[in-house]
Amino acid sequence: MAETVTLAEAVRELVHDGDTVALEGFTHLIPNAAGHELIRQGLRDLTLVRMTPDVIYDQLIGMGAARKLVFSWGGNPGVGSLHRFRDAVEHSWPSPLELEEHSHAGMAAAYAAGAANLPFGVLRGYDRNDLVSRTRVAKIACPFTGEELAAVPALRPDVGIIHAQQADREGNVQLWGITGVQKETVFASARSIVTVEEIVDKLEPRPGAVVLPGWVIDAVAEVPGGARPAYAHGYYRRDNEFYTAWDVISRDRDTFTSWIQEHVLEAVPT
Amino acid sequence: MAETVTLAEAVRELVHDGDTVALEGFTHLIPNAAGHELIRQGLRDLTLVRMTPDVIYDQLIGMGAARKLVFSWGGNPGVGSLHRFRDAVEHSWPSPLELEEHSHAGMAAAYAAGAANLPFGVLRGYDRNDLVSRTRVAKIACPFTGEELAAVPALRPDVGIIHAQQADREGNVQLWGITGVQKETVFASARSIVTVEEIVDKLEPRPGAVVLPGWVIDAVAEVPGGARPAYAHGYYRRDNEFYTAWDVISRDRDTFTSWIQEHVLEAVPT
Amino acid sequence: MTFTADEMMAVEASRLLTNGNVCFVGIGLPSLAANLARRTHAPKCVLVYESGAIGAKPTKLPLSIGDGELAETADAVVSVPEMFAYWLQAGRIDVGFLGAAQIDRHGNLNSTVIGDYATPKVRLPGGGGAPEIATSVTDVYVMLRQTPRAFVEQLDFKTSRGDRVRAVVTDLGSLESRDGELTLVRVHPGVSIDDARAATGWELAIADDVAETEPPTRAELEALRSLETSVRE
Amino acid sequence: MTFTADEMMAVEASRLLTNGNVCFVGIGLPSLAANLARRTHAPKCVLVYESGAIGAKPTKLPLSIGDGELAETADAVVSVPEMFAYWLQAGRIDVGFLGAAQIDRHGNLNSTVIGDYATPKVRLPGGGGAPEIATSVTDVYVMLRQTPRAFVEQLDFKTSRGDRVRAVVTDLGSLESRDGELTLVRVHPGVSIDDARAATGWELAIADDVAETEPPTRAELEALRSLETSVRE
Repeated sequence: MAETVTLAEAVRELVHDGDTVALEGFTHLIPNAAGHELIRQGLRDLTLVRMTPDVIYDQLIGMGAARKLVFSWGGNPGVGSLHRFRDAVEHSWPSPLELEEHSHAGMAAAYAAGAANLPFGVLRGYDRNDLVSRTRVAKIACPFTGEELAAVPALRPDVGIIHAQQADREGNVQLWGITGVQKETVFASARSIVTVEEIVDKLEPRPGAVVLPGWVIDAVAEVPGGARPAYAHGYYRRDNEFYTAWDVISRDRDTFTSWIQEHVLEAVPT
Repeated sequence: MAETVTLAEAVRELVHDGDTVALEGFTHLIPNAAGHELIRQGLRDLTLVRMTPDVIYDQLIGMGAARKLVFSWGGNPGVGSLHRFRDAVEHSWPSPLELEEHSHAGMAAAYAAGAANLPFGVLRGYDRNDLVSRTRVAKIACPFTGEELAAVPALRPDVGIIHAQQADREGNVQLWGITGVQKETVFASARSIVTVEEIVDKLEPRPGAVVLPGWVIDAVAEVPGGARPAYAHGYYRRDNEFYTAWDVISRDRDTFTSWIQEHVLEAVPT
Repeated sequence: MTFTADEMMAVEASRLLTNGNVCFVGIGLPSLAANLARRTHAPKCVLVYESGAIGAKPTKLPLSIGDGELAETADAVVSVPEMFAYWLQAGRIDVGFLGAAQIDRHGNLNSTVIGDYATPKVRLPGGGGAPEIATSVTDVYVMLRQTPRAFVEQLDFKTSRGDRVRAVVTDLGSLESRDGELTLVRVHPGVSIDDARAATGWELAIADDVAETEPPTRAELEALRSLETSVRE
Repeated sequence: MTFTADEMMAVEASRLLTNGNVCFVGIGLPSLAANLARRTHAPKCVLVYESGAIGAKPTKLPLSIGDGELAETADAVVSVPEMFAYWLQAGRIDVGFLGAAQIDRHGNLNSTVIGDYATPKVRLPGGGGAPEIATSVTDVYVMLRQTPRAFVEQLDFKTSRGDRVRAVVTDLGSLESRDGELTLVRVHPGVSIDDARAATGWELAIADDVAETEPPTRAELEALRSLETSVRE
């Protein structure tokens, strides 16, 4: 049953060094504030999981929080590369970063398998390309037709973290707009944290919404603006300028470190 | 791309003797009018597929339209048995009925596999019960953990038929309320027919709605009341009295036949 | 207040549910018991219907698992494939209430056929959700009327496994699973141990300390009757 | 009207789409071309974004595949797992537009690394949806600028297979797959066959009848420029 706590409390209680942590969001509703809290609490040796790691993962990687990245597309959407991610992979700065690389289809199937409590997912994919040797995939034959398909091991993070628009006072959560793989992230993970724009008296049903009852979530924290610089449908727009600015900030190790010092480490925790 | 036609035209064009046909609906939005049209057009040797065959399948079976039934629960919800179904299974009247019997979980996984264009689905199920010997299921080992699970062959009906509240003039369809396995039925089937309560100028987004773009559907037919005696959320209630009355009508072969004569065969086709 | 055996059965079954439970509810007696629990001692018990309604809070007793009011009052409505994969199979639901035509001493259930499968005496509706409910939830509770035709030495067909059946509530009393064998632990007021034994098709195991079921309270009975009336409106 | 090589590339790519197409759109050049097609000759072309937006009709050019306007204007928004399983894998999408850092003569693409995978010279973002787009749609169209560094004899990494690559549109011309080999079929105005040959890292196959690309019409150019302006608003 979801407890309503502060973000700092949620992270302190539910995330530990060495954990496998998924902060999901597909451009929309990216849990940026929660990522900053991971940095502030100095978490280390994390295996970070996300289909589309972007700026917040660049920051976590640049601060040396991650030992490994499980992903399918790592970039600054609409802008270009993630320079801290590149620096870690290309020059092991500040530390080496192990990669487990998927395709979107493979990683989505792995999340769905985790959410369904299956040990593996099946897809038509990883078909004679070089990813096959870089990811975790096995061939599996259909017991009825003999056709060969790809099997991927289920993703089962220790902690799933997402951002949503609203929760009610019982900890029921509602998100809408592009909802990506967020339901699967909560369901596949052993523990879960949801940050929300606001806690409301009653969740009004909305078209296209995903509702997560409080009893499938461990902690809910009210963090207005918790997705910034990403957007929260119905609350605020994407700060496209920040994404462009990040390209400059993140190119240089010192500029990056100063930025984190000022905007994350010295920022008032929520 | 969905063509807007009459129900009679849709059935004439898309359903043939010997086809595997799924008319889905989970209490809500059952395509009863479409089932009657199948009877009126005298279709034979059908393999009828539905998780929860109820009164309309009782009628099709009683009229000898079906060679085989693929199902997971066949009854008159809230009332009791389906007498025509029982008569076919117990006494081969009017003709023998082959059964392929699933559990709900197994059949849902089979539909989902069909919708995803996979030859099989995987579930934790069919665990040492007698259904295993009566359904199509195989053991499959997880290539990563060695754990044994159940594999079910994908359901791929020739024709999927569902009823929805609305379509727009482009053939885009919207249904809401309990939406069951209807999306999977359309997606798993080679051809599809959707009957709708009404054709509207614009589909207004609604909470909990499933939207099927016109380009995934073959035919849309406007059939107001097409789910009766089942209900259509937002349009009319379930005719519970009819379900109770059906228990009496269907007990006797002659009463049944007269009822069909009067209410289906001699009814004005839509 | 006087009460019938069926009322005692529904009330006693409802008492199995607690506020913390998430309960997968079949239609009929189980739905009656679960909705009664929500109106009496377990208002926070979460009801999940296999049609896709999660956290349904019906004001009337639904006649079928897909009644419209279930969707209207639910916290979330999901597709049937999602229900079985992401919710039931995933272990998010801890209690399942099942009915059946036959039960054996191990709690295995038959809701498929009476007689031989290929040439049945009675073709029943079939398993529906039961086979995987019986293996996916933590605790299975069974409700069925106790007769020698229902409580059988040998099932005609094993629709679902009994491993997780913790309790069976009948019109005569309550049985609990002890070392894998259903054991009579309570008889309803006015019922004797011998009555229960006579209504059982196998040599019924009897607990050392068979108690009498607490009769329905006035509040329980009133809530039950108001529920039963509501479905007919 | 004068135009740049990039504008010619976008316009020529947009011409590949027809009204009947359902097109899986990646961000960047492919999104530009697909949105241009919708504003010119193929207003009924259906755009599908991997973030879950089906039938998106953005009024501005989206900066990322998850822009809010995609959801607001879509016929339906689905989850990412559903998108890949029920829509892409199921074969409901017939055209895929891909970009890449490297391409070989068979249309195989690299968007993963330049150099060795373990010790790369340049770590690129990775495959994302491309590996399964390349094998699930009927026709793959590729857009990338033609240089010897991009058009290579040997890919550093094969991110996606080229079997279904039908056409490649570059800033110099168009290539089509003929017997599995990319073959130059058109050069853009002002570009020679030798220019294209020089920009290719392998011995480029040349069609017998290389034509000159139809220059952008005024309507195409105006629609393109209005789209490009819109993203910056």
